[in-house]
Amino acid sequence: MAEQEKILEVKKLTTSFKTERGKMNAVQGVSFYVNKGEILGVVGESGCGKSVTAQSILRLYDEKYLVEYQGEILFDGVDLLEIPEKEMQNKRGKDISMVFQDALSALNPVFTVGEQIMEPLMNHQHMKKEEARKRAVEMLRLVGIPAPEKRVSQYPHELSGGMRQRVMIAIALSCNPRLLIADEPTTALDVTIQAQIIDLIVELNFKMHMGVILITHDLAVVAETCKRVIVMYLGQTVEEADVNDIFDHPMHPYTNGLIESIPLLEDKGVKRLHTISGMVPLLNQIPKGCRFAPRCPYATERCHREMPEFVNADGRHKVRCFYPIGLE
Amino acid sequence: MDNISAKTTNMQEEENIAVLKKQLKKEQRQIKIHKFTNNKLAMIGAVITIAMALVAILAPVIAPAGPYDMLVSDRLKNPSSVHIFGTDTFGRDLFSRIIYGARVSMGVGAAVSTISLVVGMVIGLYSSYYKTLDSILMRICDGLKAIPAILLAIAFMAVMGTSVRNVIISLAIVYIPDIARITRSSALMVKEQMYIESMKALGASANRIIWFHIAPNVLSPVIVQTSFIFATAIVQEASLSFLGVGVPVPAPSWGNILYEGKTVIYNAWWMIVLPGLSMAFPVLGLNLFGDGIREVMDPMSN
Amino acid sequence: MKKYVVKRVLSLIPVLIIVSVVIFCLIHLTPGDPARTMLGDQASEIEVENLRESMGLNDPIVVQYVHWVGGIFHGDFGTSIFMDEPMYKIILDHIGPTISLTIYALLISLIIAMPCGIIAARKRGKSQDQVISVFSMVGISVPSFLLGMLLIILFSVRMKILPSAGYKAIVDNGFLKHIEYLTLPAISLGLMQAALITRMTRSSVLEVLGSDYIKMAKAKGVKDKVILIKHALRNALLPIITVIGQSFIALLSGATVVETVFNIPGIGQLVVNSVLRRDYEVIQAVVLVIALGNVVVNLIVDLLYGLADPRISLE
Amino acid sequence: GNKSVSPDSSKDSTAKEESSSAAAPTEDIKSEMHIAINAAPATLDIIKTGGDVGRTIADGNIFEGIVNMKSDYTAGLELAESYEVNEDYTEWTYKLRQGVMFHNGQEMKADDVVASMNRWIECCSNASQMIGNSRFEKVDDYTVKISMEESLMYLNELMATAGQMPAIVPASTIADADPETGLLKEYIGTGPYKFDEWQQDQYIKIVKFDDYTPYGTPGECDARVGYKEAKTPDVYFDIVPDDATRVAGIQTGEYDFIYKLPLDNYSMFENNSDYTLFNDMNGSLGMIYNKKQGISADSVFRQAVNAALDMDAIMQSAYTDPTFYRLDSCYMYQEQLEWYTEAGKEYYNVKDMNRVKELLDEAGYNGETFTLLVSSDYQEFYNAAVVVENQLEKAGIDVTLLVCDWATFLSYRSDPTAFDGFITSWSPVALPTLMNWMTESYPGWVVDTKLIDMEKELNTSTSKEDSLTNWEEMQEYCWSTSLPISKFGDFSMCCVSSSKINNMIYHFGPFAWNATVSK
Amino acid sequence: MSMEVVLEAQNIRKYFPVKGNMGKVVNHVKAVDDVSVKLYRGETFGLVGETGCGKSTLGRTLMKLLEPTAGTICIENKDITNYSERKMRSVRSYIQMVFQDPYSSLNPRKKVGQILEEVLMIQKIKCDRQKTVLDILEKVGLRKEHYYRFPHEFSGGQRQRIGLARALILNPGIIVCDEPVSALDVSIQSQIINLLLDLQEERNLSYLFIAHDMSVVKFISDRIGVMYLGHLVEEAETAELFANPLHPYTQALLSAVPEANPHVRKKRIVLQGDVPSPLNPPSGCVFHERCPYAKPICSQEKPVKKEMAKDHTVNCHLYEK
Ligand SMILES: Nc1ncnc2c1ncn2[C@@H]1O[C@H](COP(=O)(O)OP(=O)(O)OP(=O)(O)O)[C@@H](O)[C@H]1O
Ligand SMILES: Nc1ncnc2c1ncn2[C@@H]1O[C@H](COP(=O)(O)OP(=O)(O)OP(=O)(O)O)[C@@H](O)[C@H]1O
Ligand SMILES: [Mg+2]
Ligand SMILES: [Mg+2]
Repeated sequence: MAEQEKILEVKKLTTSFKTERGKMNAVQGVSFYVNKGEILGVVGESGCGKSVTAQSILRLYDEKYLVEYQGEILFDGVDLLEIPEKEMQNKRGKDISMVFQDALSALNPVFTVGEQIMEPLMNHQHMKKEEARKRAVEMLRLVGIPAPEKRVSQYPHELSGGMRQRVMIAIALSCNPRLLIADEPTTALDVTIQAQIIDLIVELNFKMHMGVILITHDLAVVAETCKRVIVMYLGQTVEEADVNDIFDHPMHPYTNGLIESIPLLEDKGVKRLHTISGMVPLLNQIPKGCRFAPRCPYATERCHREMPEFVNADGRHKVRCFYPIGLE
Repeated sequence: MDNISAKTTNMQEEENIAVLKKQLKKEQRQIKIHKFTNNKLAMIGAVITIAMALVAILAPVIAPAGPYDMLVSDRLKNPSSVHIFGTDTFGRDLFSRIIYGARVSMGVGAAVSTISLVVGMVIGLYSSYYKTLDSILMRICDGLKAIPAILLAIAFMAVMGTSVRNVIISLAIVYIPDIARITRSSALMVKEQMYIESMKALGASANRIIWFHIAPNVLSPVIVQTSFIFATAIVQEASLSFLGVGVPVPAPSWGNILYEGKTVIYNAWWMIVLPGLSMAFPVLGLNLFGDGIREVMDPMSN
Repeated sequence: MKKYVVKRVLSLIPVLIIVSVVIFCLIHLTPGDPARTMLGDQASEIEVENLRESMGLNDPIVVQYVHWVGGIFHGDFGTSIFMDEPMYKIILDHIGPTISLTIYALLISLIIAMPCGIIAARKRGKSQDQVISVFSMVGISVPSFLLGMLLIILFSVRMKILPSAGYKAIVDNGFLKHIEYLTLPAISLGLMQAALITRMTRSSVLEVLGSDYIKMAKAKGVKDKVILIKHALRNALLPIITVIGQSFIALLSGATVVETVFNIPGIGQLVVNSVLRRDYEVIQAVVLVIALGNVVVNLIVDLLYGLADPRISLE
Repeated sequence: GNKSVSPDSSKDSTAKEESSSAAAPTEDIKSEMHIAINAAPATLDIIKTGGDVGRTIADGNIFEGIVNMKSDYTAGLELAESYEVNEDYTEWTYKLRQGVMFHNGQEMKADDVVASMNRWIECCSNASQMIGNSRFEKVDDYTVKISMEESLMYLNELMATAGQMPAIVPASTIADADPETGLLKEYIGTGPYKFDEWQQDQYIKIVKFDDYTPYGTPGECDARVGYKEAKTPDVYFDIVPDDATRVAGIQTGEYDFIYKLPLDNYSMFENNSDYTLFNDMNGSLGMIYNKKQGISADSVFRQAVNAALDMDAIMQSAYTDPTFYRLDSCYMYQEQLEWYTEAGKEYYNVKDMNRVKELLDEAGYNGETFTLLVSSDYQEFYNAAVVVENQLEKAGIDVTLLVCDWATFLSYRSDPTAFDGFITSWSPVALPTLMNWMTESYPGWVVDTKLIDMEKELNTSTSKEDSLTNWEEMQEYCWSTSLPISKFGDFSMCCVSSSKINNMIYHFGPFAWNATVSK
Repeated sequence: MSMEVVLEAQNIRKYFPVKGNMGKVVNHVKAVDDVSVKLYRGETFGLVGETGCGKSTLGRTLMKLLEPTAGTICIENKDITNYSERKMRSVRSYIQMVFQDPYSSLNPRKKVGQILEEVLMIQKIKCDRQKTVLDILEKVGLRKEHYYRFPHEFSGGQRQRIGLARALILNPGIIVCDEPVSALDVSIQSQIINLLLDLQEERNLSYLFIAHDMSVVKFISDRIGVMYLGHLVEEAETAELFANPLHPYTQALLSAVPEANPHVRKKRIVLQGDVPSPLNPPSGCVFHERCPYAKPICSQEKPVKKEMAKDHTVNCHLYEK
């Protein structure tokens, strides 16, 4: 495979929230990249900073009052953290767009879904109202919403959870972005629609060379769609590899635990599911050494003392662990 | 053996939790204090408000002269070292009158705004929650708002004699609908939120939902409206007093000082500017303080 | 919705009945009566008594009330002994200036308040916010009569660019003259309302700025200004509409002080004058008209709620 | 030019017109005059109701009487050509001017006069008290007469200066008066102006009456009596209740004349050639005691109150500066030379606290509350009341100030249980007994039979000398013993006109006729 | 498992009015159309189906958060259909709900601790409230230190767990779980499912479990109902359903389940045609337009419920006897 063009490269991104309890680094030193036309899967513990990373890429948090960004986010070689807000506005929704995790609260309750889809169209593609409306209906149909002509004029609270999520997807895809950040786009969807949406994303990704960051908990979706996966734990990337490698021989103990926890359709007679023991530490009580050490079955004294680097372990397989599984 | 260890771990756990609770409480306290003290404007607001209240309470101590001491031949003297705020149309010391006036004016402002805040919120919240009540209460408010305050005040005066109470009641009646409406408008919106539905699912009583979940979410527009009422009540008090239906007269109030000043606006600026300023102070203080409360209550701000 | 409107309009009837009873009681509680004020200082007690008798003021209150209500059913809203005109004309004559003034003042206040409120919310805590806040607080605490007088001194007496007082009806004097005479009063009313609306806008916009959908709009690449005006303001509209409605009502039922200072023959003056000279029938009629106005304005406001926030249904 | 009419030069108000022909409307004369008044009159039926403002608008402009007041408070003939009276002043006969037209086109005849005068006698309490049951009768179309049981030497003065004006209106309008209220529905008189329009709360407009025939010598008009000519066709009386607004309006040129200048603003217009100031003694201010009930029914207590008062402070608080008031114990005006007397002067403005104490002890005062009623509608009264309260409190009398609006004031005032004293003013009259507080029925209620007898004697006396000595005695008695009121002093009212107004006759207010406004 | 019915709903319908321009009702969304369900004590009833088919609406209606347009609801043999809001309150501690949308169902002004403690207060449960709350936080995989945080400071998954904690804290008898684990990573998801199972065992709880993840549903449910466009089209015991799906929609659904194995590519049954709208449902069988086996009768007649095997019912014309 020829070396591909990187559409996005995140280098040592740190996002810290200013909270009542002081600064909290929700994301610390995360680095990864997305190639043109590639689907990158992001998985990780709930609360590990996936959504924050995603939103940091778009600089959605209020920099005056809420957060502080550090590091570099190179989009087409341009550092998004450096450019002025005006330029950023131009990129959002047009070059990079995003599907939010929480579909109800992310849709504006007082506008119809149609108006919300039309807005970026009229904004970025300078469409006329009529044209935009047609396109909105088309988008709704594309994401599998029945009777889209009627649904365009409904309000978010009148739709079911899955429909709202699809509206979000429709908004994100409406301007044919070059990079799509999808934060759990299919959680509220039934499997048939999920399949349809994933197919849609794959298709666009294929046809238009759209880069995709797919954040999800559904490892099955990752397995089906992504080429490369990164695994996050407590604000850091802990593993990065091709999808087959991750599933076949995960190196990080956390990834390993994750994969073992998947309930399988074929499982018979299992009474309990596998879990990773222990709990994620608080952001302001992060351990000094390896962040996973307190929960790691293989942790040594070194792990508790020192923070491992995120390094290439095996070919394109990167991992943040002193003792990667299967490499001893 | 096993039993004992279970017991000890249990005890230990209890202890741990107790320690944790304490720790959390302490942290919480610190956060609150920090949040408030860090909010400089709110602090300034609080200081101004408290200072004004002190001025009112300590009027007899602060004022250099009695509010009624008059020397008519000294009327309308410029501010000077003898009368730092000058004298009024009766030759009374304006500074003393303004200080004593703080009692009546801030009293009326505070009473009217508190009464209309409380009653208005009750009406607004309940009518937003119950539709039948809504159509009744809101129509009553429409009716109330149509009745002129002077008429109310004159009628009350006839029944209960002259007193500050009349002014307070008649103004409160006029302002209650305002608060009720503003409360209702926000409450109608809040009521449709999912979290209200989720409270219902938990079996929360209507009263609890109304007071613990809707009310805190509608406070910020209500605070704005209330501070507005505070200011207008002070002025209105004067116009009613002037008709003889308010504060028994020679008693000083900022409003009636202003009214007296109105006729001499061309030749005695101090009669207008100084009471006007003294009115602006508590309004400013209250507003800043209200803003501060809003900030402290707003979970998103820090 | 049609049903709702009809229901609301019907609810007028009990409102008017209750208001009429209350106002009737209030009026008769107040000392003084129209006969005495009409005849003035010099009149003898006998003459006052005669006039009271012939005006029916000595009848029991219930009889007077029934008489008055009976009159209404025959289209007779009573007569004023002070004004030799049919009641509807008295009210129409006074309501015209008030409506003009109200609309003008509200326009002024909206033009000032909306941008100021939004800017203040956006620049929360910054100097712009503080300047606007201080101005609006001063605006709230300066009584409108004072502001009015200062405006007169400045613009009429000193600069001589606007008339100091009076009212010119549109029909007789044309639109320009009409507006010219209303400008200063509208400003002095408008500034006060503007102060309130600014504060209200600021605080309600702040309430919604933290929402996810604002973030979402940002992610769509919507410009800052558009986010504020379209997304935030739209969601913060309810309290703002309400204050505007309340201001409208307050102004309609009498910007008494400003009307007096600028000598505008509006409802406020009519109410106060009628109350002061105990012109019973006029008070009753005007209060009923104001109640009617309140119900209508609030109906419109309530309908606007539904438009502003589709989740709200009042039916 | 700057013209200040001071009290002692009040004769100046007899404006001498330079040349009547020059004043005919020319290009440089406006067709409108705007006079800003401070309140709307209740009605223009000034026969039925009294009141300054109504008089200013209607008296002389719209309505005329058989006689009217001259600047020295005496009566001059207006619609009557001449009159005759018998020796004991019981029968008066008036010869009317012929060819006087009403505004509705009818000619004024004796029937109209009889109807108007008799209506007046019934409406006006002064008149009905002094005239009793007698009524005017028609002798022929141009002659009327009245015969009375008791002599009434001052009938002309009564007609000219009573609080309500004996205006002559067509008999038909009287017949058409509102059956309920008895008020005239149409304002039809014989004056140089006719009523045109009343825009509620805006203005009252009167316009020139073309068929008016002036009487007297051109150029000579003494207050209301004399040669009148409507030189400005349209006169607006703008109703401007707010003092400051009137002041601003005269400065901006909105109004040509403003009625009742707030005294504190006087200095703004002084020495300014753009304005003409009018400052005329206008009435007397005082406190009227409730003699029927309560603590002030005791005349000794009243004496105590009176002794505590410092009239100068009271008058200054009400009228700001000695330019606008004067201290004088005489109930009548200094200008009314014939009635002027200093009798009882020593009881005026004593402010002797020892005396107060003595009197209070004598009256057995025990800390009862003295309720002082005042209306907030008149700033001066209110100011005076505040000072009175202050002084009485200092003198050890417990005072409650009862401030209320005018309507409430009127109704409380007529209730003897509601107050002990109230503050009011009264205008100069041609005859002492015309002062309203002298009448038995007027609030305060004169109950002293001796005083009542003295009044009667004065009213029915048939010689000037008798009545003057009567009067002197009476005033002495009032001050020293009866004390129905405490007079504080005389005050003036200020008005301002723009100097563009020429030939304005001013006497208790502006008269529109003969005046012109240059552009 | 006992066969005691704790919740029974019969012929539930819930229609939402659709308003036209002038606020006139122009149509109805038949979100739930004639659905009957039974829930036994100690069992988990899984509810799956296409998005927008009315699962949440059914759940909310059973909770009486929405007034049913028609039908009856019985809890513990008490007919609560016509209970007033006040009377419902006593029932509420027995039946709880986890909302699909976690963030918007939490009051943004209340800290997590307050939110949870309030629940105890509402139901007047006397205990060391704070301790109970701290315990439950830990149970759902949050930390005790989260007690004083606002909802917006949490990640999506954490919020979902707060919602779950709120339902669990009262020890209810029935919980309606509307996608309780959809936002959780598999490890936490396993933890939560284990917790739910433990509680069920301990307290004989009943769950109405709405989810999209077939493997989760399969794992946790005793019986499963499949909904399509407001109708319950198939209902069977878990093993039976997976082994022998009868309704063509169920078959399509199962075939679409993705595998967490990058090497396997399954063959899916791709449904033809547009998803119909509940605004305007097709006549006859609501699925006929997309059904690969549609017969003429399907577009004319509504199929009725038929029991094909023990406790396995289906609404489909294919299975005429
Ligand atoms: N506004 C905020 N203030 C403070 N902390 C925050 C804020 N938003 C998120 N966090 C914290 O940042 C961390 C990462 O959150 P994030 O939403 O990125 O998690 P996530 O990986 O998306 O999890 P999930 O899969 O549950 O959505 C969490 O621990 C959360 O508590
Ligand atoms: N308030 C409402 N007004 C109008 N229609 C509504 C309302 N709430 C829900 N609906 C409609 O009811 C139908 C069922 O919605 P529901 O939320 O129950 O679906 P669901 O099965 O939970 O879907 P999902 O799995 O996507 O959450 C949808 O078509 C939706 O548009
Ligand atoms: Mg997330
Ligand atoms: Mg749902």
